[in-house]
Amino acid sequence: MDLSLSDEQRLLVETVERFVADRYSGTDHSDLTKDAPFRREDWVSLAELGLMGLLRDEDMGGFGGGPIELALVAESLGRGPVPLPYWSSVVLAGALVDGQGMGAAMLEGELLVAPALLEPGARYDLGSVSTTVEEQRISGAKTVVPLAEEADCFVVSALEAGELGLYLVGRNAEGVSVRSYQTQDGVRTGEVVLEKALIESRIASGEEALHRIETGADLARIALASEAVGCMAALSGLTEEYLSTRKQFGRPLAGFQVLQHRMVEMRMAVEETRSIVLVAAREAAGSGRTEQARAVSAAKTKAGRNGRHVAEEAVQMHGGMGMTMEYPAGRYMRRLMMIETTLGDADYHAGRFSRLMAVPAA
Amino acid sequence: MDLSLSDEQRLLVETVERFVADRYSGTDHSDLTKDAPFRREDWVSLAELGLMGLLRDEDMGGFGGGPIELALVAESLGRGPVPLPYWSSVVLAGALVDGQGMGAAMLEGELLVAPALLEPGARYDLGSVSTTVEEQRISGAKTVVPLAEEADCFVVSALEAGELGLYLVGRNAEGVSVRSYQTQDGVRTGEVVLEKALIESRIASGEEALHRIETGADLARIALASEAVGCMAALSGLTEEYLSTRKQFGRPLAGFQVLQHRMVEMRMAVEETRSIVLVAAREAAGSGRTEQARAVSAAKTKAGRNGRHVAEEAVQMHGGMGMTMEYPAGRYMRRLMMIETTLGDADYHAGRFSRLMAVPAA
Amino acid sequence: MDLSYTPEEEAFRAEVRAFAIEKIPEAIRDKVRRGRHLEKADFVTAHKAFAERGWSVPGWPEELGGCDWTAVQKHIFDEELALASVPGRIPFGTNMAAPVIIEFGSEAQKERFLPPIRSGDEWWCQGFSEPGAGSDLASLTTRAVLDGDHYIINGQKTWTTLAQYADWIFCLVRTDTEVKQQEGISFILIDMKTPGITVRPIILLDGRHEVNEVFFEDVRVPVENRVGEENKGWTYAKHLLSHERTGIARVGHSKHQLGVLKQIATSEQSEGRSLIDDPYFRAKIAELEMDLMALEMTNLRVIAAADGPTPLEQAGMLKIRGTEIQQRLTELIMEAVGPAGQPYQPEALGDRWNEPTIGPDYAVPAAPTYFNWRKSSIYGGSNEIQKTIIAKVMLG
Amino acid sequence: MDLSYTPEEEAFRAEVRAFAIEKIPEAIRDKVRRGRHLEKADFVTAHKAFAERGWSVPGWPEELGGCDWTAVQKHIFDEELALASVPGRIPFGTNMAAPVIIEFGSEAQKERFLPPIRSGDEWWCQGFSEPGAGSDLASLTTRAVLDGDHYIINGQKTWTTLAQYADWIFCLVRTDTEVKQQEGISFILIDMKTPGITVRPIILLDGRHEVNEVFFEDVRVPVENRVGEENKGWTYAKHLLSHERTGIARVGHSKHQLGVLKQIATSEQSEGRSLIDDPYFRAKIAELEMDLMALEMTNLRVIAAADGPTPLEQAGMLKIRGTEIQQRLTELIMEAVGPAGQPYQPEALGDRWNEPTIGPDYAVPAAPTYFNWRKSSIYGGSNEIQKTIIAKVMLG
Repeated sequence: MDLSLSDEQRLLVETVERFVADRYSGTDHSDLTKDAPFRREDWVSLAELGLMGLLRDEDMGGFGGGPIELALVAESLGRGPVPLPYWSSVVLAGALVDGQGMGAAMLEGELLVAPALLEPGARYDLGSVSTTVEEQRISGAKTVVPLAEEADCFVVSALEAGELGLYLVGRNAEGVSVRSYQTQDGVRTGEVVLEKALIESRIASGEEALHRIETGADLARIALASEAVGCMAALSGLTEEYLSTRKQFGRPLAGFQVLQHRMVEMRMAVEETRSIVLVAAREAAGSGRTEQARAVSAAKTKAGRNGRHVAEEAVQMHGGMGMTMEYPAGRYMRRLMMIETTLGDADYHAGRFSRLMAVPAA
Repeated sequence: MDLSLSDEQRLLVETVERFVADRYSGTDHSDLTKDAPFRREDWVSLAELGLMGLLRDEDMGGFGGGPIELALVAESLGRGPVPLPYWSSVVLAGALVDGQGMGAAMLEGELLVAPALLEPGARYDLGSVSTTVEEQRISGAKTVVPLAEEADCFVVSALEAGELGLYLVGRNAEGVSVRSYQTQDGVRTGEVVLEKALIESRIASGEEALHRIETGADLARIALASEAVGCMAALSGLTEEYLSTRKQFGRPLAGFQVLQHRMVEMRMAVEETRSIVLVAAREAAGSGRTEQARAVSAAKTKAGRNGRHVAEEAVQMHGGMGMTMEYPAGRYMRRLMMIETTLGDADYHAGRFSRLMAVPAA
Repeated sequence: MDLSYTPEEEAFRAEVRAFAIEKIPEAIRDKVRRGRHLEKADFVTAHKAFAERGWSVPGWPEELGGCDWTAVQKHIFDEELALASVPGRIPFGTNMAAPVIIEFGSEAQKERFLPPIRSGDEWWCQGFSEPGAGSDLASLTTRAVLDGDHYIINGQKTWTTLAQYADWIFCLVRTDTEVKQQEGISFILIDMKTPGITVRPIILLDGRHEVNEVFFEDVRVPVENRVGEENKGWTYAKHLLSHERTGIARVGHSKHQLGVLKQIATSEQSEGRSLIDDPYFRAKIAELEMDLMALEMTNLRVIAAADGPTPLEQAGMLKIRGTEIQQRLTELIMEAVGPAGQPYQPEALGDRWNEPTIGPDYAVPAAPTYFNWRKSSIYGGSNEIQKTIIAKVMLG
Repeated sequence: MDLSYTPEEEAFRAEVRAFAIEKIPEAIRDKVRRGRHLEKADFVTAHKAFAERGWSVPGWPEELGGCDWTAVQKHIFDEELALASVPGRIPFGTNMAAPVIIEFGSEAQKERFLPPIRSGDEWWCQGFSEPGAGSDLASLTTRAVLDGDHYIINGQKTWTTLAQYADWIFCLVRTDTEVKQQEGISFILIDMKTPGITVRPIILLDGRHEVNEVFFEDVRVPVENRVGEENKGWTYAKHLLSHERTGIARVGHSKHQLGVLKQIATSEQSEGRSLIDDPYFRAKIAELEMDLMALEMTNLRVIAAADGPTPLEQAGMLKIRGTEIQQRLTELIMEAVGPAGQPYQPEALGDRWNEPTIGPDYAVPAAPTYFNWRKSSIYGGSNEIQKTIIAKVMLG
């Protein structure tokens, strides 16, 4: 076991941190009162840094990274926060379309793929699918699809003759309509309606489709949980800085013991979440499906519970300042809440963990 | 609505408080390293104060009180704490044997009745009964029966030809054996084994037996929850006093802001629990069974959760001192933990509340 | 002790309920029910309905238009209005400016200011907080310098709720810089139309314009607009804090929101059943309902025990538990709507929106309300400050 | 970063496991498994088995009998022993007295004291705490006055764990009252058989005799029993605090107890099914298991990042989360046994008890263990003190 970063990992982190600092620090990209445009050039920049192929083998032109590298990258993105759905159009999309010959174009950032799995009313259940395929035409509705408007194509889950499958559908295909909006954290997202839209191809079906959805979603959850760690670390740092500089009743707020202890608890929550994300990354790299799913759910649960705790404490300790759109604390809070409601919230994953938990024979 | 105590209620509280102060303050009755004898004279004193007939009508020689008076008395007993199972041999027993002509003897403290309802392995389910009656003889086992050794007779739940009934069984009847011990808080208690013991009489059967058990247990739960309030109030007071007098790093512990805020939270927990007990007492005095059961479960849940919180905080803030048998904080903690595991713990009652909760039609 | 409502109290409850349903327009109550934003006109319409019924200023002395109600009646009044989705009453005029004017103001001030507050014809806002002061109110630096029969005021107030609607602002200003902080403060009423006043919006993290910065640049205010004595303003402000606190726990509002939560949890489907039938989520609602049941009784105990000003530490407890429960409600509602809460739909929260919402109607306000209500444990003396005050009272 | 164990580490794990099972008597491990009280002989037997294997003092320098293990190996060692129900090792000699003697003691002291600590032939206890000092250790008042080549010691120590078994005690005593608190303290080793020493039991709230008061009345201790320089004792004591902290999070012990909890929850029946199948209780276990998974990784991150003394603030975090999880385990075990935890059965917790227990065997230690473990967040620097220390490091 070796817990220190390799030179390659360190370089990766520094690269992403520099990108985030250059492009996203101090900007008001998540000011909800302005409409957030999607900047394709940022997406291309991510590609230029090699982040599109992070999990792809080196001989396929990728970085050859695994879940640990994914966690490192996502945490750095979280510190922005960066309103690009890396978890969706890179991590999940990559797992869904693996081996479809779309690799090169995705790697360059030229082809933007949006997974469209969740359906309205399904809550967090990706298996609840009523979109159907008949004679190469797909019909149904998908909800909260990141970059729906901006993507070049969708990967859509649907039933064909009762069997689950994954289908590629062009954004501009006839019968595809998108209602676009920004989410509470300023990420471009949309509702997708498919009315007898012509599919481009079937990617997978049956067990294989299910497997891609499950493992892809679990990788994406690691990215989301680690992004949450980045948000939490940033909030913890902001709060420490604020309390150290801001005076009340003639002394710095950081001098008040109650706030000191609560800051310590925030910091502990950050470290705890970072640890459980590493556990999930370790399991995702090696163990069986049950162990993977269990550890990923533990990470997503902790990210949800601790994320809310840290966000609420940060805003509270900032006082009125934390309540404003202008001050960055709110951005992280909004991002954390959207992470929480993506691919299963804390209760959903606590339930999954609980079902998969090892128990003695009765 | 009138939230101030009547003169009669105030007198009642003062009477019990005086009894508790005279008999139980400063004594080490709950020192577990000594064996706690049951003092029948204390029981008789309770009777002399009129507390045996608290809930009995005045024309039956009782006090004519209701659930609110019960809560007031029990809170004062909790402040002792008093190692007499008032909830059991007065409140529950009284409800079970109501109208059986045993009133006068119980009122005087001459007849000590121990309800024996719970069976080993049944956890908190009083309806899980496998004790049986056949030809006037009763066989089975009952667990954690307060004053089993000291009682004159038991009220036992049992099945006769498949129907639930309540039966009076003499303590000294042939076939009755008791294994006596003290509980973690120093209350004399025992395991009761019945082997073809002759019953004295059948008190009730079927719906009527069930009704007596349910309403009796709910009244007893109000007593227990209110006793918990007394324990919590005492702990809160002890802690405030200790922190105000004890110095560390050159100033009173009460000067540390973290401890101040935690003391405030303790006090709030006490007030919250007192309030919910009053809600339960109000409902028990008037509403339908569902409302009663729901409010009683809310009170028992809160008593359990807040009781543990207050006890743990009190011990923690006392430091090493709170960990000793000698110092009173531990007594209240032990009593609170036994209250928690009597007639359903917080989870049990949260579950019952949840099932009975009013919800909109789907 | 008798914990049940008397027949008279039940009759009063019915009267309030009937008033709410008949006199407050359904369109307004529907907005409240659906968590939509209210406009100035909505608040004014509701206020005028109360004024017509003689119920717009129940806490005032009877001779000035108040109601001779018991504490329990006030509790019933608040609860019934909340349950009927009547908008919360804006307190700045009726419950903040007016009590100080009534207690410490001149006869001329009473005649000039009280009637339009009662009738709803003038809107007030509060000028206490300043940038950088936080809970340390007394460190304020807005200066008022006497110049003949006017004060010249320079400085800045912040977190001023709904200043964009206000006709008047009551301010704490510094009239003496040579003495102890608390001793150089005066209480002044300022016409918002006076030249030199600029109101700048602060956007909160839900994207909404609710609070403001208010700048004063050589603003001339007649000396007769000072309430009471010069440099006694801190005393008057403290009077405010101990005044009328019946509603501080906001029990009625939380009951209303608990109903909203249950309704949403009944509509939402999870794993093939209603979310409210998921034992884990249902348990969370149950624990919250128990908290609220206890809070309601604590509130009754506090307000009914002392028919008069509420002891500071008890008011603090009600504030703390009240806001904890309010915030918990916003959390559970956000959890209940799940991913449907992600789309940001500010237009759909507003007044003139007739298009279909993205996702269910009830999901629209979930996240913004959660974000917005974080303020409740910060303003009006943060919950931390409340605890410190309670500790001081407890430990003497 | 590579988070999986190497084949060498796995081999070491197997070796430790085999040792535990083969060399530590099953009777002793059975007591640990069943939450029974251990006697002095049990600890000594276990220690001697370790000593024979060369594993009794892994943290010491190799030339004195320590093991040249990596931090990960130490973690594996602790974990496997705990999972095999091997009794926790009493730290007072090996991990507290010895490191100070090794670092600051004379050659004569090393020769005299280290071998019997390593072998388990001498039992040590700690004389730091005094009545009324709490976490403010430096306020100690036990006096040592030089009288020729002896110190005359008067005063009192308290919370002295297992002093009733001890051959030696290491004490902080005041040798100079004229200087700043921390500067007048010396570190002295005292033979418990010296005349003038009285040990009085303190009974903890579970009814158990585990800690003591130790009184010193004109106790004569040879000057050569002072470690290092006079008045430098505080420095040596601080060295102790930063030493060997691999085991501070007690991950292995908590894993063991999690297994106990699950076993009990599987045995207990609730509403017609195993308690572990009750979704609500199962969820509580699940949350705790997640906490523990995270703690284990944090522990690895901390100990492996720095092969050497652990930074104070990280040690503090491990202590806080470690004790929170340990205490939570005792809570859930108490909840799991339910009413069966009510009977107080001290005899059944002891050594020579052959009668059947009241209720299931596993219920006997539930409540006493809960009560007893409240201490874990108090001793060794309370969790409050830990947070204050961490805050100081964090905020500079």
